[in-house]
Amino acid sequence: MSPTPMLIESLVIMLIGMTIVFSFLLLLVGILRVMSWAALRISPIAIEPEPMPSSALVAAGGADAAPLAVIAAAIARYRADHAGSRR
Amino acid sequence: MSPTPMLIESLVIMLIGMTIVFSFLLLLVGILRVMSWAALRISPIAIEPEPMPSSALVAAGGADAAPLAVIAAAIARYRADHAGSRR
Amino acid sequence: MSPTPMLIESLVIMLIGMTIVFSFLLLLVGILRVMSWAALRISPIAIEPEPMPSSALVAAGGADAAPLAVIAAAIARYRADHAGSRR
Amino acid sequence: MDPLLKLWESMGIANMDFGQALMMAVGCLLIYLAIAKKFEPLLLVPIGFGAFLSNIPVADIGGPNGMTGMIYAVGVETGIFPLLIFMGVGALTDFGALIARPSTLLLGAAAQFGIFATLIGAVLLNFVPGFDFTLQDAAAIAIIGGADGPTAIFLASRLAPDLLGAIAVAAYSYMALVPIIQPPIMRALTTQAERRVVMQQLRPVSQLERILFPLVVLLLCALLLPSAAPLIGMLTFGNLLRECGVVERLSRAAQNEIINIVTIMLGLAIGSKLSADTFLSLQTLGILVLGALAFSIGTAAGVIMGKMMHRVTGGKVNPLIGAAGVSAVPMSARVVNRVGLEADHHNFLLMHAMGPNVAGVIGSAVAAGILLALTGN
Amino acid sequence: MDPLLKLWESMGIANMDFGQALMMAVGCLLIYLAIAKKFEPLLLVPIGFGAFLSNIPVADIGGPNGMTGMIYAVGVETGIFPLLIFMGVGALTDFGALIARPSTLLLGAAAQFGIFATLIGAVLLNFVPGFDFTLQDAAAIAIIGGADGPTAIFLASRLAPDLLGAIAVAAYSYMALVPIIQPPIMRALTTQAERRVVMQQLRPVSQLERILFPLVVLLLCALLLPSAAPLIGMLTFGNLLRECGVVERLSRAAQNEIINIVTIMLGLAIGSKLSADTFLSLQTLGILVLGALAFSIGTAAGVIMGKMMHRVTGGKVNPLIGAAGVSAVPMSARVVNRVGLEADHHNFLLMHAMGPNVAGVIGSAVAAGILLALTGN
Amino acid sequence: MDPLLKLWESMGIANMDFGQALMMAVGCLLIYLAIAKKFEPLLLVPIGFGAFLSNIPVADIGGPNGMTGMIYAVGVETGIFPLLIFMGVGALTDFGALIARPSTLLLGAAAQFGIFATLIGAVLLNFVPGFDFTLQDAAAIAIIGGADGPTAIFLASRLAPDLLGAIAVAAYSYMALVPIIQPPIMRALTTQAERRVVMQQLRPVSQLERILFPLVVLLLCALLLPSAAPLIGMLTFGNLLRECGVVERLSRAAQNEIINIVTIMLGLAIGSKLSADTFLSLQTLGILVLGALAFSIGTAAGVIMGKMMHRVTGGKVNPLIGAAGVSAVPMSARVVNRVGLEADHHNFLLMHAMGPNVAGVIGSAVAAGILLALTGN
Ligand code: NA
Ligand code: NA
Ligand code: NA
Repeated sequence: MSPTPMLIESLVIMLIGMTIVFSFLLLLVGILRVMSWAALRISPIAIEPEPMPSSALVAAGGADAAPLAVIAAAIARYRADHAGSRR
Repeated sequence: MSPTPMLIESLVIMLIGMTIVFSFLLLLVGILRVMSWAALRISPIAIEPEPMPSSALVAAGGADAAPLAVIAAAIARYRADHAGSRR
Repeated sequence: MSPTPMLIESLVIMLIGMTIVFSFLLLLVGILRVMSWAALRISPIAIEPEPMPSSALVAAGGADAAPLAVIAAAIARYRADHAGSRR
Repeated sequence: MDPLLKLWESMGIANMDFGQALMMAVGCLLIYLAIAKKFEPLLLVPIGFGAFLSNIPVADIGGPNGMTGMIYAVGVETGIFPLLIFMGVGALTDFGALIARPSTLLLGAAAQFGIFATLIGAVLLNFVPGFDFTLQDAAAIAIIGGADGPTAIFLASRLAPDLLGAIAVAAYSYMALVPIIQPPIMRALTTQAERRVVMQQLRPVSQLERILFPLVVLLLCALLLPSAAPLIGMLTFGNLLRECGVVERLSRAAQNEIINIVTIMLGLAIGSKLSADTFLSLQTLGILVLGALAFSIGTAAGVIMGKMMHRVTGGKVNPLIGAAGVSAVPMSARVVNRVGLEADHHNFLLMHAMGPNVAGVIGSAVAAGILLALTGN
Repeated sequence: MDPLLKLWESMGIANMDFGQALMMAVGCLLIYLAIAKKFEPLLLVPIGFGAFLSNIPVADIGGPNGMTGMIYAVGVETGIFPLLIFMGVGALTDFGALIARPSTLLLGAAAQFGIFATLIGAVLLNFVPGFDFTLQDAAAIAIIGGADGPTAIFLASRLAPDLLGAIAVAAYSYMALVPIIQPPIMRALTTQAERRVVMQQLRPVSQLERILFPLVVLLLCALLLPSAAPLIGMLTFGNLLRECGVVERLSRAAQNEIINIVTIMLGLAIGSKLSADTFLSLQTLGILVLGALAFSIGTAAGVIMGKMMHRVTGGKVNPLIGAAGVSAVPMSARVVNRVGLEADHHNFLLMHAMGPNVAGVIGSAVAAGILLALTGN
Repeated sequence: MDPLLKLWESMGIANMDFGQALMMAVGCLLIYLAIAKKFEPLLLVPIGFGAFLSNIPVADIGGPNGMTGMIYAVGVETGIFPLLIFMGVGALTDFGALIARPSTLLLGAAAQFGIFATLIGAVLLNFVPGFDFTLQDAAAIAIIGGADGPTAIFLASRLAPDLLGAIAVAAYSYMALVPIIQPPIMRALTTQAERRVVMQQLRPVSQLERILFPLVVLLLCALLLPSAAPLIGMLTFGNLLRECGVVERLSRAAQNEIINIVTIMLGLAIGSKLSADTFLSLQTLGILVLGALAFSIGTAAGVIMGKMMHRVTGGKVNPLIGAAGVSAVPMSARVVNRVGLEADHHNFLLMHAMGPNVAGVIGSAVAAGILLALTGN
């Protein structure tokens, strides 16, 4: 394909693409709200009621080894620290 | 195949099948008896002489997550509990 | 191939083979010396300065289960024992 | 506009047919049963999810170039996945109770009657208009009565791949329903006195016996029924890894890494066989009915054999343990224990039911071998 | 002498061309960056080593009969490896912050602008002599802006396998450079007051919500954008395993065994695509420039959307968290936290940045689906 | 009756030939040696079981559609399995002792004489009627002298797949017999005074050296001997994962999950090559004799080189450590230690023998590369 029509096509893709991404995620926002509303009606008391404050978690940092595991670990640790009274 | 001869064939399979299953397992009963007799002659004192009484194991229950692992775990726990004096 | 020329060929392979093996590993000896010299200039204080004496390690023995793991385990244990003061 | 049309044509809602929507709902139902009702979640969560994924329109994830379709081709069509799971089952299973009391093998044998009776049942269904099972189909359906997931999947993948999805779902569902299906049958067929029988303690079993056991079983299988050799072979291999005491690493790998990884893959792959045209049919209904029949008949046959052993041994055997012969390890052994406790609060039958329970695993692998030898091509 | 000649002809130095030597150096450079600079070592150590191995002369390890070449064919060409990694990502990711505040999905949406702007950029590069990207190439390059390794690899393997090596290297390198690329952009686009905004604590999330979340996301994807279904499907499958609470074994397998094993294999396989003729070209330079552009634009778009949400909510949203929308989990969330702490030493934004961060993962999977639907054949 | 006949024809006893029965017995013997005599059980239990399974009549488990046959095709024919094991070996091996004293590489070089002497031996056997080894066969047999399982399997699968079963069995058996084969040779070739030499403590090794080591070894291999690159490449890759300190997850996967899973599969697959027609032959007897020869000559060559280094260094080197050059990690290092302790109860040579021991692994991978380059096609 020659560059110019390709440029037009890519502009169209950008337009459509961003529209779809936003529509999709906006729709998801709505659906998640409905889902949460329904879920909390079905099982009103949260099973894992940890509040997630802006807190000490950060010290965990250290940009390294297992990026994804870090979140998991940090949250797990956080839950463990704060869950004692409940579980 | 039309249903009727198939029915006859399946009846035959049932007959043969149950016969084989029973023969196979009956033979296995005999062979296991011989095997145990021989094994106990070769190494007369059982290496893992835990008796398996009808006991406390059951509390372990709770029909869940890893069905097969449960047996393994239950037995392992049982052995661990009762093995202290020997190992 | 008939045995005799094959014998000659295998003798040649032996000659070349042992020459290459020795050349390769001799070269490696030299390169490793240079590498170590350079590495110790770059990071002069060894990060893991455990001396490796001819010591108690041996009791670990018992020619079994996981041959390769044994070295790993033995060395790990050794390091663990001797590293307390440093790490 | 061209790309917009292209996009619309690529959308799910523009392409979804009713069957796909229904199958996605079936997938969700399986996930629901697995999570909320604890229906064999290790298999039914991946199967349900696989069904959902494979029925997404356009994506064709279950097709020959889709992910679950490719996993199916590599792992299920070849039979490798169920065999690896069976190896894990062997590595997780303690056959001690069976070695200590080999006669319980007969209970495991009797319970296989459920399989062969269901075979007849499936063939009889052909007289009903709308059903047209081949003998292979009937054999694959019958194996549900073995109450043993990997065996059912292995046999179905060999004899009736199209029915694999429905058969796997039925097998695992009924295994989960064992605590509901079995007790009434057990109570109906036994007297209160029989259910109260306290059994003798099992003798200890030496390590040598434990090591020889898998080899002996495999040898017998090799001599008499080679068609069962892949199944029995992997079961006994796993068990040998477990018991030989010198390959702890491998035993752990079989019990954990391998069985877990393969379970995920197997579940997704089975999901790819849950398509509307094969699952949403009268056949599936027939399979579900026959599956319930199979479990019930197997349970009854086991209990009746238990009653016979009760008589022959002069009352030493509690007939309830016969119900554990259907396998469904360890669910049915727990059911036996529970029903036993109802009759006598101090009578723990769990260890005694373990013998017939693991005997049932061997029994249905043997039955699978017979069906394969007699109906396979 | 014959064997000596045969040996000489089989030697590396007798066969090495300049490109191979350079690519082996590139492999070493990647390993150096991974180890010394902690550039995403989990991927870049295997990729770098794979590049070294695959460029060894004579051995042809990256060829169709070589090890890394075969692993590529089995795992990357089929798309299975990136999908399995995505399953692991799902099993490792806690979507709680997103469920608690769904509006952060919009930040994840805005940041995908980096992808589509880069698409234009790649097409524009074609006006420069020496560049000749197809639309598929451009789309595969654009996805670097998604800042999400498995998604980039999956899309590149579908649309532009030849560029896969360069794209994977660029994607992981820029993900590692997020702490350097993002802060100046974030500071330039926000005021001190905006950066000081303290956000409200997140509400607790129930287990039911956590279980429904993956199913809801997948359902929406199935209905609207089936081309994203493999990616979204495996992500949500992993997450369901994690959250459903009844398949602990499988969840651990997805989070550990599977993701670790596949990461090793995937890295080696990608290395096989780092050959001199495709990597040592003007194209790669273009890809690297475009990648930096993509990350920068994505960050800016996220922050600007953050500013809009700041205004609309009357100052409740700290615009910095928009930068986390590019994903690069969890690096960019940490960067947000750090920049936030610069402005106010008591303002921890990490948990708040987690929402847009994981939203970015979904966002770029959606974007990948769109690119696949519109440019794939 | 038709089905009865069909069943009888499908029975093992109706189809078993004498060779199969004998090979099943061989399988049992291997399992016995592995369990009772601790003969490398991690490999010999699966190999023995695989041999048993693959020789079950009718089932054809070792055939192209059988389980072990398919595993062989996927994992051994492609060379992937031995390479993955070698990666695990690299991840499990500490090369520190070698880095601290590189001169011990010469001991590892000398011990490879066992390989090349055996090559001559195998060719000489062709003068005995009944033997007809090709040069490829001879090379594959010779590698037994490398005392290194994965290397032997890799080379045999390339050069002489038919002999693979016998070669693997011989290699692992003799590795298990090292404590019996080596001591008499070591005692015969050394004086009591030599055996009493106390060696100097090894210097500490920095992490940087540990990280550079695998890269340096691979670079040299790439330049000089690319045919050894797959083996050396995976060994050094595993070692880099271990030492680089930033990919702990991957290092653990290589040391545990991958090596364990692959060991099970590899063992079963090798078993599929233990069929009567190839194993129950004069050739196998020849291979066993040559294997013993290979180990003995390798040991002697190592010890003699040790004596030379003893002299050159003015008595600083204990010649016994030369015996560890055959590799057989870590068995031969332990044997050295034991023989050393016999001479002086306070002289622990284990750490000193580790250098030549791991040097032997590299040495035989190099030798394998040479054989592949000179005899492969
Ligand atoms: Na059963
Ligand atoms: Na993203
Ligand atoms: Na060696």
